[in-house]
Amino acid sequence: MNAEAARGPLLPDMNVSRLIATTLHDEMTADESLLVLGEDVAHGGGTFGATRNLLRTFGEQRVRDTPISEMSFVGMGVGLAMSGYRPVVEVMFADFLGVCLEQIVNAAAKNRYMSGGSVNVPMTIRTAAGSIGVAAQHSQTLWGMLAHFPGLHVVAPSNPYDYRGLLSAAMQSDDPVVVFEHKSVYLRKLSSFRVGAEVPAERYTVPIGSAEIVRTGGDLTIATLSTMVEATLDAADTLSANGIEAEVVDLRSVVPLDADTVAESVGRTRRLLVVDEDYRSFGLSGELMSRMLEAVGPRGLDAVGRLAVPDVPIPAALDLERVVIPQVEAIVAESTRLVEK
Amino acid sequence: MNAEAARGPLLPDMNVSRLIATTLHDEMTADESLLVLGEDVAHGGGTFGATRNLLRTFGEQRVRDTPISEMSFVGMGVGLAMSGYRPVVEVMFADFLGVCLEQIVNAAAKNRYMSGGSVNVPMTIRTAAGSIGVAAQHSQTLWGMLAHFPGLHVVAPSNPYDYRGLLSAAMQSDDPVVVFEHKSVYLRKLSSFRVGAEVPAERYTVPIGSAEIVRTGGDLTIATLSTMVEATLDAADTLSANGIEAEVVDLRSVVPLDADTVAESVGRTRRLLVVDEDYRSFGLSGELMSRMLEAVGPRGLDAVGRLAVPDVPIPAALDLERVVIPQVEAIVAESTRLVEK
Amino acid sequence: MTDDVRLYERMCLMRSFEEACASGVRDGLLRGELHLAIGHEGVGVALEESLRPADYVVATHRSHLAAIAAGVPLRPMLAEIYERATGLSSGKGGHLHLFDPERRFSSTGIVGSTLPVALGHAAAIRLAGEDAIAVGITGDGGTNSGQFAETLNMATLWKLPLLVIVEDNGWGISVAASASIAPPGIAARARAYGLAAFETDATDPLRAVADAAEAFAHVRSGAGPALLVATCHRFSGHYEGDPDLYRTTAEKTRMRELGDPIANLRAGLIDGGADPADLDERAARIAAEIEQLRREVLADSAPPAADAFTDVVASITPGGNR
Amino acid sequence: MTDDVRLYERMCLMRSFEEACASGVRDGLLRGELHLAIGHEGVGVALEESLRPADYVVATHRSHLAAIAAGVPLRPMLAEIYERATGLSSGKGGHLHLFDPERRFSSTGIVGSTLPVALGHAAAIRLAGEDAIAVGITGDGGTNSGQFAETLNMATLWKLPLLVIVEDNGWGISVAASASIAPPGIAARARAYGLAAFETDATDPLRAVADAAEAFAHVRSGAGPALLVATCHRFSGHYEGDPDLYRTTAEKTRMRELGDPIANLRAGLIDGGADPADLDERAARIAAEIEQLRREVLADSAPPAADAFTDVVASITPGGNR
Ligand SMILES: Cc1ncc(C[n+]2csc(CCOP(=O)(O)OP(=O)(O)O)c2C)c(N)n1
Ligand SMILES: Cc1ncc(C[n+]2csc(CCOP(=O)(O)OP(=O)(O)O)c2C)c(N)n1
Ligand SMILES: [Mg+2]
Ligand SMILES: [Mg+2]
Repeated sequence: MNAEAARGPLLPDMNVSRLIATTLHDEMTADESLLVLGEDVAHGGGTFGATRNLLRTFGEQRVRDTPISEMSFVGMGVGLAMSGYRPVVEVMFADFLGVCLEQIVNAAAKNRYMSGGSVNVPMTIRTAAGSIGVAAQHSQTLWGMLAHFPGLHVVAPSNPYDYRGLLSAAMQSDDPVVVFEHKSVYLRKLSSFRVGAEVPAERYTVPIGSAEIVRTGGDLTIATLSTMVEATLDAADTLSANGIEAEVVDLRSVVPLDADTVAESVGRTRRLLVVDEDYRSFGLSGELMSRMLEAVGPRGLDAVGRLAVPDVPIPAALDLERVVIPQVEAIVAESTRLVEK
Repeated sequence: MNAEAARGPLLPDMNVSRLIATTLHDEMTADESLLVLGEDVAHGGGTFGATRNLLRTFGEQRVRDTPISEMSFVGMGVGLAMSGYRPVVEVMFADFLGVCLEQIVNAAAKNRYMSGGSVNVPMTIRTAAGSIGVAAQHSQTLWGMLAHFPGLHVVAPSNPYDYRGLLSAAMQSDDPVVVFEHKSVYLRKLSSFRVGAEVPAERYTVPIGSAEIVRTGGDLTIATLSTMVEATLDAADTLSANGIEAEVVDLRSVVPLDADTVAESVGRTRRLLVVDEDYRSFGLSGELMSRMLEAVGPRGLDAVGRLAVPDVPIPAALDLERVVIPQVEAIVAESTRLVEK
Repeated sequence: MTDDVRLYERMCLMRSFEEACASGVRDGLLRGELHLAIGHEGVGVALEESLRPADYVVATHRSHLAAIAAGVPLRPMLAEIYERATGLSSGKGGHLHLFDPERRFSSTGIVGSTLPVALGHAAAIRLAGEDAIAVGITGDGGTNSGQFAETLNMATLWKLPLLVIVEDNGWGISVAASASIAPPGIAARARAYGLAAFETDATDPLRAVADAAEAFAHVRSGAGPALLVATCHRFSGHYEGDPDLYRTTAEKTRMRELGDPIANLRAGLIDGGADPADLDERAARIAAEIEQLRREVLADSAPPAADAFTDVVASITPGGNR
Repeated sequence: MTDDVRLYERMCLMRSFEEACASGVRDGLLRGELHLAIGHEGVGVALEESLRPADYVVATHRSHLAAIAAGVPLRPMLAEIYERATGLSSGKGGHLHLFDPERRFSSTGIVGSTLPVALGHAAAIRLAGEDAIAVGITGDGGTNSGQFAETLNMATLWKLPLLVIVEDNGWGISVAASASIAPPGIAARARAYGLAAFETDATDPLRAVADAAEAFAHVRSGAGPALLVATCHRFSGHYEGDPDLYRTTAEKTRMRELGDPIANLRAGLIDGGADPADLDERAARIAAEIEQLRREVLADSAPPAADAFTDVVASITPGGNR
């Protein structure tokens, strides 16, 4: 945590969507080059309420409702960013990355490299990820997919303190940063969070690319992110009651992936469980397991496992959704299995 | 190899683009529901010549030049597939997956699941991947990106026998299959390949989801695919001269990933190197290393490594391209390092 | 029963069906964003009157009326919306993803993505030499998606039997069409891509039925693709639970007073001599039937957990499917 | 020197530049698909005459003439095309990706993707209150991309200072525009999205210069976005090395005979009393200068291997950038 900011006054209790709106507001006040654009961000205040009142404060030129033309308004963001502005573009659901991937990965992500460093693309993409009962086309996280492309930073906060700090960091970054917000948090009160519920009123940043150990423990390391951090902390309580102490690492960033922090922990516990709400294969969980293999070597590991969406689309029915999204009980069971190995 | 077909007459020597055209032709002759559509596939015979003469043989209704509207002609393929046809859609370069991802991952890949199995999407997507000096927006492989999405099969052949066999399998599959062809092979003669240069004239299939051991050796397992198989075989020769015997596994399919074959090999060699022409992070190499961790456990491994594009866009200059695309010398060096570990 | 009374009944059924869905949200039985087409019934019957069994329909996130129009049986449809094992997709698709291959009906939750799929159906019809057309539906907001333009172009190029229906309720969530669609507008776009453009006011269902029939006839005749813009109102929020603060109360009152296709037809029927009590009784009977259906569906069980893992792919591969 | 002779010289320079690139392919020094705009010089000068330093330009895969028109210095541009350390991007971008932020010039190899980026520049101009416009270029084939339609719509909605220039050479690789663009065509599309549409024949460079000036003036006046369709011919194959079998020899001969903007202007100048020998001498001098430039560039070194790893992101993060 940023000790400086943490000493100052705190924000009153509010829900996370308002926290995001507040953060957007504060950064936009501090830097006139910041803009917000996307579907329903202006007059509607955001589908999830995360851009409420920005239009009133900053006007149409800086807070812009767009047509349903994701590819082109993301590309417009690229043009704005290359002209000295700092657009914050909202792609309503992460599942819609498929309609705008080109401008993200071939323009935003590569223009700096292709220009030999002469062009920056300081652009934030906010998108809502995760399951809240909206089935296969509106429940994906997909951070593992975007993380595959060099040139992007990818973050997925888990708690209020990080939502504010990482969003501010993204908006101040000179690089394209994709911020994955989890749909389940928008209507939650800050005070309902186990970790990071106290949020400084002053602006601060959480460094992109740094994980945080949110619970210490010597028996195994559980690395996770976004909403799964709370599920994991709940699981850790149960494990603790069973005599197993889990160290829980909140990755916070997918790219850069703070493998050092995880490796340091795994170096001590020799056991790693990755808990991810993205598809299991070809994503974050495999990457992190491999990074650990590379960092501590096979001899540094006693047991490794992962829990993630088991490579099926997200089903609609609640009973099925619960089978494919990692749950507290599964985290407990898998952790126990790894420790007993 | 399919012993049956292998006993019959062989195709004359030709280049791989003609081999692909021949395969398309033979399957289209056998099954009238097969169609080809994409940019330049009809009158131009394919940018890389891989659809030459199909228009003449099958006519406009079955071989269709499309406007530069990838998203919608891929979506059109989905509609055709849902109506009982078997479209083979060409997306000219894998780099253009960003302009049509939505229809691939939210429709083609998920319609079966979302319909409770009542709808199939038997569709083949052919796309050209890999580096031949065309820089950041025309050199990517991206199989690791697509592999992340459940519901798709993903293959990337390395040799003529598999180009024909896997393409036929894709065209006969009831699922969407993405076939990654490597740009460097189109103009190569069948006879120039180290492996699989003999191609049966009769139709046959190579099973999707099965890897092949193309060289046996006891000191380490190198798993790779596409054009990197030949580079790896070349490296294996050098290694052998140095007293190191590499077992080389041609993965052939990315999804389903034939982890069993690799695990069986690694179970013997205890050492794994993954060589991949895709970006290193969040892709195939990490996934395969993790699968091996899961299959044989950390105690089953002595050393693990990977060579892939080091998470930078592909640079234009040849000298730089050679730095980021795995080369024979690097494979030799990394293999040696792993064996000495 | 006159034909117009039949239309009235069909619209009542459509509305009752949507209300049966809405109550699932109120009762906490349905999660996610449920999009209802209450107010769109004029488009629903216009579609239903002109559709034939061999036609394909690809519908949007607001798909229920189109599904009814296409002949999708109500029970498995409602069961799918309620995510039951007895649903069209055994509860795996949910309300955003209705599929009924037998009725050549499908839908998608992604705006704009309906049209290319419908184009593919139109191409299939041509290839198979069938006497049918493909109908691709979009909202007004969806006409700003690149897929709209791309699809229209190809439909004209290849003169495919595609009818694009734009359910123009004037809003894409909170953004008014006037703020998202540059003039001269949707019909002009269709013409610029070479389609025949038809327009109708679907708050007047009889007019909508007639105008749609013309558009269908154009496409069936082989004259090439067409587009029909059908204006209507969305009475509910964008989804059930949407506070809908972007529209003024006055506006919402006005649209209900003037723009209700069912009330409008009812008034016309009464002007023509129909007995109001009879009409209301018909509506009540239909509502009761749908309520009965809903009860049945609620008694159906959820899909078994193991179902989560099936139907991902059709092929069986030796080592599993990943 | 009259103004028209100056235009003639500029076109000669553009062509010589492209030939200097072509020779790199012939000599095996350039890999990949090099797209040249030989035959497009009428568009090149039309752009050059109207562009001002504060204007933004986003160009396509066939970008060299646009870059020259935007004032990008030739030496680093040619060096980039030859992938040298002295290039605009130190050899990392290559011929498909020319960037010169000082001249507000960029390009992309992805068809259609130029236009949204140009739209963003236009929005930036508005925000900054600059006296400038943004120019987004596409080929005729690119007008079938969804991004074309999406961008045009937003440009009109927000009345942004965007000029879309369509270099209409009648082909997208092997597909004729007539087989990919449904009638009524590109200008009609622009109008349907509310843009002012201009058309010109860029095989007649004087006419193209004048027509482009009008289109630029429209946008500069604040009257809203516009689109200019400039017809021309692509003399080379789609890329250097393209066998170009989809066009008949007769067709290719005819276009060279009638549709060469340089030859056409030369003929006009001679008609107006210019000395052919003088004109040829000017062309030869320019060709020699460009050849000299090429020699210099060839002497430049390739970028050092370590460069492959730099410039991926701007931020420095504690544990590296992945
Ligand atoms: C590509 C895409 N972008 C955004 C959304 C989110 N979304 C769902 S419905 C909708 C509005 C659609 O408006 P319109 O097409 O007019 O249909 P209506 O809801 O009015 O029936 C939006 C933006 C989506 N589903 N897909
Ligand atoms: C999205 C995308 N699809 C396909 C291509 C391959 N491609 C490069 S240029 C080209 C033809 C473009 O035609 P046009 O826009 O008319 O430009 P021209 O080449 O004639 O100048 C194609 C299909 C691409 N670069 N990007
Ligand atoms: Mg609408
Ligand atoms: Mg062209």
